[in-house]
Amino acid sequence: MLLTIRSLTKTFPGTRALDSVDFDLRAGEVHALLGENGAGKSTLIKCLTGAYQRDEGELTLDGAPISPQSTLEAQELGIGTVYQEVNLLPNLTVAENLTFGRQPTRFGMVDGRAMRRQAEEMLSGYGVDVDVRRDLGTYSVAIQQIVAIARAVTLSGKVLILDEPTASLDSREVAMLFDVVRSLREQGLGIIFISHFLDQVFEISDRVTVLRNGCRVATDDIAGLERLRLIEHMLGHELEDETREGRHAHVPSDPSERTLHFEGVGRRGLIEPFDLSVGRGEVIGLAGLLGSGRTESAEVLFGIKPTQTGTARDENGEIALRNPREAVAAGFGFAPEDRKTDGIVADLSVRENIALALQARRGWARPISRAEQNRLADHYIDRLDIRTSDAEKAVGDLSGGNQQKVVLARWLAMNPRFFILDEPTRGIDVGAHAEILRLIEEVTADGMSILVISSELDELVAVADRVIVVRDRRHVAQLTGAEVETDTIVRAIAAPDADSDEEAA
Amino acid sequence: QTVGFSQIGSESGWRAAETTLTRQQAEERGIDLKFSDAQQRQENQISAMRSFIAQGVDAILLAPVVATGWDSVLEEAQEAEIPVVLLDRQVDSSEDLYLTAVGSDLVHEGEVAGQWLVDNVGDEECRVVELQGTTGSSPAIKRKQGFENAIEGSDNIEIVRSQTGDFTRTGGKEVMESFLQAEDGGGNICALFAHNDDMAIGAIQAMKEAGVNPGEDVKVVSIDGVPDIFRAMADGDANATVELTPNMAGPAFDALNAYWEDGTTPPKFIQTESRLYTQEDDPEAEYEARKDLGY
Amino acid sequence: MTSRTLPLFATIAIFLIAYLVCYLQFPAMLSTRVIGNLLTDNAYLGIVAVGMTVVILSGGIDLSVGSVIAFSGVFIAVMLRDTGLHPLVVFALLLAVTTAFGAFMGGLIHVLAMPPFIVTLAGMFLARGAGYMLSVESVPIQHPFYEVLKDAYYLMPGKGRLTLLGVAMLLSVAGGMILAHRTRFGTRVFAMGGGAQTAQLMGVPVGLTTVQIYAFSGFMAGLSGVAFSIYTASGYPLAMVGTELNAIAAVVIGGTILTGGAGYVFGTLIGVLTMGLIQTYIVFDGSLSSWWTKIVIGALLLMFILLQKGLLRLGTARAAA
Amino acid sequence: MPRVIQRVLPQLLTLAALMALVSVFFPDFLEITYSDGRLVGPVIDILKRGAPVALLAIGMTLVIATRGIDLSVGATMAICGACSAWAISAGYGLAGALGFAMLAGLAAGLWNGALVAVFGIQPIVATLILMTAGRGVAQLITEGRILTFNHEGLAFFGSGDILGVPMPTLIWVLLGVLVALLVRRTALGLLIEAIGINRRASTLAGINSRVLLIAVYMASGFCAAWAGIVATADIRGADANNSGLWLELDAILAVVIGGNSLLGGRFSIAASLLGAMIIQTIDTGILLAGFPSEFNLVIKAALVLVILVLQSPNLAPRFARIARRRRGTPAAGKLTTREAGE
Ligand SMILES: Nc1ncnc2c1ncn2[C@@H]1O[C@H](COP(=O)(O)OP(=O)(O)OP(=O)(O)O)[C@@H](O)[C@H]1O
Ligand SMILES: Nc1ncnc2c1ncn2[C@@H]1O[C@H](COP(=O)(O)OP(=O)(O)OP(=O)(O)O)[C@@H](O)[C@H]1O
Ligand SMILES: [Mg+2]
Ligand SMILES: [Mg+2]
Repeated sequence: MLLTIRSLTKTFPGTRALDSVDFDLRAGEVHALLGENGAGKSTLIKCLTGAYQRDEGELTLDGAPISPQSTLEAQELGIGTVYQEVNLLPNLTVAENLTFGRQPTRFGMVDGRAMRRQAEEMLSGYGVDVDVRRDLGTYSVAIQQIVAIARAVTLSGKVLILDEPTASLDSREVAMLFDVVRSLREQGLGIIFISHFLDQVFEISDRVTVLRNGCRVATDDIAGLERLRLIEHMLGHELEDETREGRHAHVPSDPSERTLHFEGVGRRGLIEPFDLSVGRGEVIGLAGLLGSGRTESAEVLFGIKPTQTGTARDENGEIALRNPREAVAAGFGFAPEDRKTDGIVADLSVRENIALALQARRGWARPISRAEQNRLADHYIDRLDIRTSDAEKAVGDLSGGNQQKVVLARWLAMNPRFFILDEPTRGIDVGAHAEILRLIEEVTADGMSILVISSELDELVAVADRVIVVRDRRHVAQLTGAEVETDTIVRAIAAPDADSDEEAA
Repeated sequence: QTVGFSQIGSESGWRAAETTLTRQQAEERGIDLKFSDAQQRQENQISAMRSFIAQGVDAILLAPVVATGWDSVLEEAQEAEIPVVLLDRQVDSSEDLYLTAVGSDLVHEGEVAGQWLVDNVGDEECRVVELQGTTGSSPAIKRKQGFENAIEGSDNIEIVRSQTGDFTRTGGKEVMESFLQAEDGGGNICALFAHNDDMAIGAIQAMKEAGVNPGEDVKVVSIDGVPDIFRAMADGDANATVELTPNMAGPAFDALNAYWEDGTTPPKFIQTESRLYTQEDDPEAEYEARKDLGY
Repeated sequence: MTSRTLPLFATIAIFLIAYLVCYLQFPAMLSTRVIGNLLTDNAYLGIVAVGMTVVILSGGIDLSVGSVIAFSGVFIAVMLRDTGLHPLVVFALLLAVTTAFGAFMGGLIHVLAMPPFIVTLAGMFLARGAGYMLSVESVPIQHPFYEVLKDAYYLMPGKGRLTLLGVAMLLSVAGGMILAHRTRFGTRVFAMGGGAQTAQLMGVPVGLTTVQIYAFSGFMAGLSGVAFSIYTASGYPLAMVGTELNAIAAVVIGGTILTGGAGYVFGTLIGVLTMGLIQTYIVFDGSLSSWWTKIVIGALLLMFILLQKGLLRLGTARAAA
Repeated sequence: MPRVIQRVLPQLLTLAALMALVSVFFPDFLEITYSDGRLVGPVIDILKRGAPVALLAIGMTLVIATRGIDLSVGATMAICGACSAWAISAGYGLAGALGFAMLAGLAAGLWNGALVAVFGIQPIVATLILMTAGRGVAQLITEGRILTFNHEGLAFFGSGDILGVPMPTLIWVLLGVLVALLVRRTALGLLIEAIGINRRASTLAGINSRVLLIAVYMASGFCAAWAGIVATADIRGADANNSGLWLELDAILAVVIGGNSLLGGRFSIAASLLGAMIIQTIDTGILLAGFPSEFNLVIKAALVLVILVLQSPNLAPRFARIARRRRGTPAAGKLTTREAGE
C-alpha cells in the first residue's frame, strides 16, 4: 500500500467535516474520491497535505508514518496536489509558477533561460500554446488549471492529487489530461482523483471511495460497479429521473414572442457586435471552446464591461446597461463563472450573501428585516439543499459546490426576468446538478428567461431551447429546435470559417 | 543680491513671525529672498542649502533645526564662497565655517525666567511644574538647563513635575490638566514654568477651567513673548515672559551688507536681547505692537 | 513592452519629462552639481526605499523605518562617543541590531497574524523611544574615519560631486534588483504579495519568509541610518520623522503596487529621484511660503500618480486593441 | 450575554486591566468628584481628552471596513478647526463656524473618496496626498499663526459641560451612537462590509460601491471636522501647525485595538471607541504616573504590543479555549492561521 489514512478526523467550529475516515491508495492506481458537495473531499486532501492540521488520525506513506505540517513538507515527501480552486499566483509568470521553489540557479541567481526551458518542457505534453514568460493571470482559468496540473505532476514523486481538475476544461483538454494521468499510473504513481463527472470517473479510475457527511460509506473496484449504485452511495438515496429528455422538444420558440432585444452589442477587443433576442421563459445556451468569448458576451450583456456599440430594449423602450447596477435595475441577474472572486463575499454569512443583491436593489435606507432575511435564507438553504451547519456560517467556510448554490440563491431571491448563468454547475455534485436543472425548468415555467453558458454540452442539450455558438469572439451560429443536439453543436463549434452564411441572427 | 533662506518649518506662530519679518526685511533692502521650508527635517535643510549653492546665491540664511551635522554642507558653501549666517539657533561646527550667528542664548533665556521666579517667591516653599518643549529639541534642553541653573541656589524652589507639552497649546493644556489632577487640584503648585508661551496659554486655560487662578494661585512664567501672552498678562493670567525677538533677519542682513560692501567680518555671535516682560511693562501696548507681525 | 513593465516605463518617462520641464525653467538644474546632489541628498531615502520596496512587494508595509534610521544615528554617535570602537565595528553591531529588530517584527507579524501596519507602527514608537533612551540631545560624531568617508567623492566636471553615499545608494538599488528579481527569495516575496494563502499552498515557508523580509527591511534601515549618520555627522533622536511615508510614496511613484505582488526595485530609484526633483524644484523656485510648499508637494505627488494612471490606461487600451 | 457585549469583551477587559495598572502608579486614579457643577477626576479627563481620537476612530472604522485607510484625518482636523476659528472671527456666528467646519470636512472626504473610488488610487496614497497638502491648506487659512477667538459659544464645545459631563465626551458618545445606529439600523453596515470584503463581487451584486466608498470617506471627513472643532474650541484657537498632528496613527491604532481587521469587513464602532479610550488611558496614565518624558514612547509602544499580543487572532482563540475548558464545554477544532479555505 502506497498511502494509508487511518481514522482521520477533522472538526471545524460547528461542523465535523471528517469523521474517522480510512483511505488506501495503491501504487499504480487511480483512486476516485466521490461525494456530495460538502462531503469532506477537499478537507481530506488538505489534511493530507498539511494545509489543515488534522485532529486525529494516522498517515503512512510507503509504510512510514508521515505528518506533514505544511504543504511544503508534503511536496518534499513527493505528494503533488492540484487544489480545488486554482491555487497559483497570477502575478508571477507561467514559468515561475511552474518551477516555483525549485528554480534552476546559477551563482545563487535564478537562471532565467534554464527556467523557461524547464517550464516549456513541463507543459509540452498538454498541447497548449502558452508563452511561459507572460504573467499567469493573463491566461484563462482553463490554462491556469493546466499549469497547476503540470506543476503538481512534476512535484509528485509518489502521489498525485487532483481535486476537481476538470471543472473548467473542455473535452479535448480532458482527454489530454487523462493521457498524462494514464502514463503516470504506468510509472507507478498513486493518483487521487476528485470529480463530479461520473463519466470521467468511470473512464479513468480503478477504484472509488465515497464519502458522505464526513464518513466513508464505501470503497469499491470500478469494474462491475453500477452507476446508479454509486450515486445511491453518494446521496444516501436514489436519484429521481437523472436522465431526461431535452426540453427543446417540448417548447417551441417563436421569434415573435421575444421581448428583450439586444442589437449590435459588442466591445472592441472582447466580443464582436452581436444581436440577441430573448423570449419569456426561454433558455438560451451559449456554446464554444475555452476563450471563445462566452464569458465576455455575458459580461457585456450585464454591463460589467459596458458595451461600446449597440442597444438593448424591451417592450417599454431602451434599457441602459452601463454598469451592473443598471442591469440589476432592468431585471437582469448574473451568476459568474469565478465564484471565488466575483461571486461570494467570503466573510459574510450565508444569510447575508443571499440577501445581498436584494438589499442592494432596495437601497440602504430600507433594510430587509432580520426575520425576512432568515426566511429567505432558510427557504433557499432548503430548496437548493445548501449544506451548511446554519445560516450564520461564513460563506467562505462552505465547500465549493455549496458556495455556488449560495450565489444562485442570491439571484433567485431577486426573481430576475433575465438570468445569466456562467457555468452554473461547475463543481456541483450529481444530486445538486439534477436539482439545478429542475430549478431552471421551474423558473422558466414562471416566465424567467435564462442564458446558460456551459462547457458540458449534455447539459446545454438538456436545458436549452436554442444554442448560440461562439468562436473567436464572434457569435457564429444559432441552433434551434431539433438542431440542439450534442453532435450538431460539436460540429458547429469545430466548423471551419465558413461562418458568413451561418452568422447568428 | 539673492539670498537663500532655509527655514526649519512653520511649527509655531513664532516661527511664522520670523519668516514674515525676514521677508519684510529682505524687501526693504531690495534683496531677492529664496525661501525654503524644511518641514522640521534637517536633511531637507541640507539639500536646500546644496541647491542654493548649485544655484549660486550670494548668501545663505540658515535657521538650523538641530545643532549637529552641518560641517560638510558649510564647507561646501565656503568652497563656493557663499557666506552663511545662522539665525536664532546655533550649530556646533567650527566658527570659521559661517560668517556669523544671530540669535539669543537659549540657556540665558531659561536663566532669566528662573531668576524672575527666584526674585518673586522670596523664601516661601515653591513647588514648580515645568512644561517642556519637544523632547530632544535644543530649546527644550537649554531652557530647562538655564532655569535649573537659576533656581539652583534656592532650596525652597523645587521642580516637582516635568513633562513634555510639545511646544503646543493643546499639549500644554492636556499636560497641565494631569498636573492639576496629580497635585491636589493645583493646591500644591506654586508656579508654572513653560518652555514657550503657547504651552503656557494652554495651561492657563486648563487652570481656569479647574477653578485655579493663574497669575495668583499659580505664577506663570514662560519664554518667547508672543502677542497672546501679553494679553494674558494684561488680564492678569500670566506673570512674566522672556522675549525672543523674531527679527533675526534684520541684524543678519546688516552684517551681510557690511560684508558685501567692504568685507567687514562681523563678530561671530550677534546676540539679541532676552528681555523680561512682566505685568508692569504695559502688556496691552506690547500686544498691540506685536499683533500684526505674523505671529 | 509587456503589461508588467508598463508602469516602470511610465515612471521613467514622467521623470524625464519633469526633468526637462525643470531644466527649461532653471537651466542650472542640468548641472552635475544638481545631479550629484540629487544622488547624495536622497541616498538615505533610496537605501531605505529599497527595503521598503521588498516589503511592499510582499504585500506588507514597514512604518518603523524612519524611527530606526533615527535610532541608528543616535546609536552610532553614542557608541563612538562612549566606547573606543572603530566605526566599522559599530556599523556591524548596529546592522545586527536593526536586522534583529526587523526580524522580531516579522516574527510578531507571522506568529500573531497581526497586520504589518500595526506591528510596525508599534515598532516605530519603540525604535524612536529607544533612541530617546540613548540620548535626548543630538550627539555630534567626531571621528577621523568619518572625515575619510565624507571626503570620499569623485569630482565630476562642473564641480558636481559623486559621493560615497550616492554610490552606496546606486549599489543598494542594484543589490535590491538582484535580490527581488533574480533570486528564489525574490520570487517568494512576489508570491506572498500575490496572495499569502496561495503562496502557502504552493509551498512558500510563509513564516520564515516574513521574518526574512522584515529583517531585510531592518537591515536596509540600519544601512540608511549609517548613510544618514555620514550625511549629517551626528545622531539625533528626533530626526527622520515621517520618512517612512516618503519612502512609501517613492515606492508607489516608482510603480510598485501597494497591495503587493507587482513592481520593480529600479522604479523605486526613479521614485526617489522624482521626490528629490520636486524638492529641488521648490528650492530653486524659492518663492513658496511654508504652506504653499506643502500644498505644491501634495499637488505634484497627485499629478505624478494621475499621469502614471493615465499612461497605464492608455497602454493597456492600446494593448487590448 | 448580548452579542454587542460579547464583541467588545476583550476591549473592556483590556481597559479594566489598564486602569488597574494605572491605579497602581497613581492611587487616586478612579476617584471622581463633583465640584462646581462638574465631574472632575482622571477618568473624566480621559473621557474628555480622548475625544479627538475617538471621533476620528468612528470615521476611520468605516473607512477601514471598506478595506481602506484614511491618513488625512489629522490634516482634515486642522483644516476644519481653522475654518471654524476663521468663521467665528469673521462674524459668521456659531452656526456659521460649525457649518463651515463640517462643510470643509465633507469636502475633504469627497476629495479622498473621489481619488479612491473614481480614480482608483490606493487609499494610503490617495489620503497621503491630503495629509501632506491639507496641513498647508489649514496654514493658508490661519497664515501659520494660532488663530485665536473669543466666543463662549464655540469654546463651549471644548470646555463646556452639560450636567457635569464635558462637552467633548458628549459629542463623541453622541456621534458614535448616531453613526452606529445609522449603519446598523439601515443596511449601510452590511453594504459597507460587503464592499470591504469583496468589492468586485459586491458591485456585481448591484451595490453602488463607488458612491458608498465616497460616502464613507465623507463620513470620515465629517468626524474629523468634529474632532477639529473640539480641538479648536478646547484651546480657543486654531493651531493649524499642530492640531491633529500624527493623530491619524492613534485613530488607526484605536480601530485595530478595537479588534477590527485592517483587511476590511466586519466592524464594530463601539469597540473602536473603546480602543480610543484604551489609548487615551495609556497617554494620561503616563502623564499621571510622572515618568520622565523620554520614556513616554517606549512605555506606550510596550503597552500597545502587549495589548496586540493578547488580542491577536492567533492567540485569542487559544485563551478562549482555555476559558471554555475551565467551564467544561468541549473545545472547538484547532484553527491555524485563518485556514486556507476554498
Ligand atoms: N475553513 C473551514 N471552516 C469551517 N468549515 C469548513 C471549512 N472548510 C470546510 N468546511 C466545512 O467542511 C465540510 C466539508 O467541506 P469540503 O470542502 O471538504 O467539501 P467537498 O467534499 O470538497 O465539497 P465540494 O464537492 O463542494 O468541493 C463542509 O461542510 C464545509 O462547510
Ligand atoms: N487554449 C488557449 N490557449 C491560449 N489562450 C487561451 C486559450 N483558451 C483561452 N485563452 C485565453 O483566455 C482568455 C479568456 O477567455 P475566457 O475564459 O474569458 O473565454 P470563455 O469563452 O468565457 O471561456 P470559458 O468560460 O470556457 O473559460 C482569452 O483572451 C483567450 O485568449
Ligand atoms: Mg471540494
Ligand atoms: Mg468563461
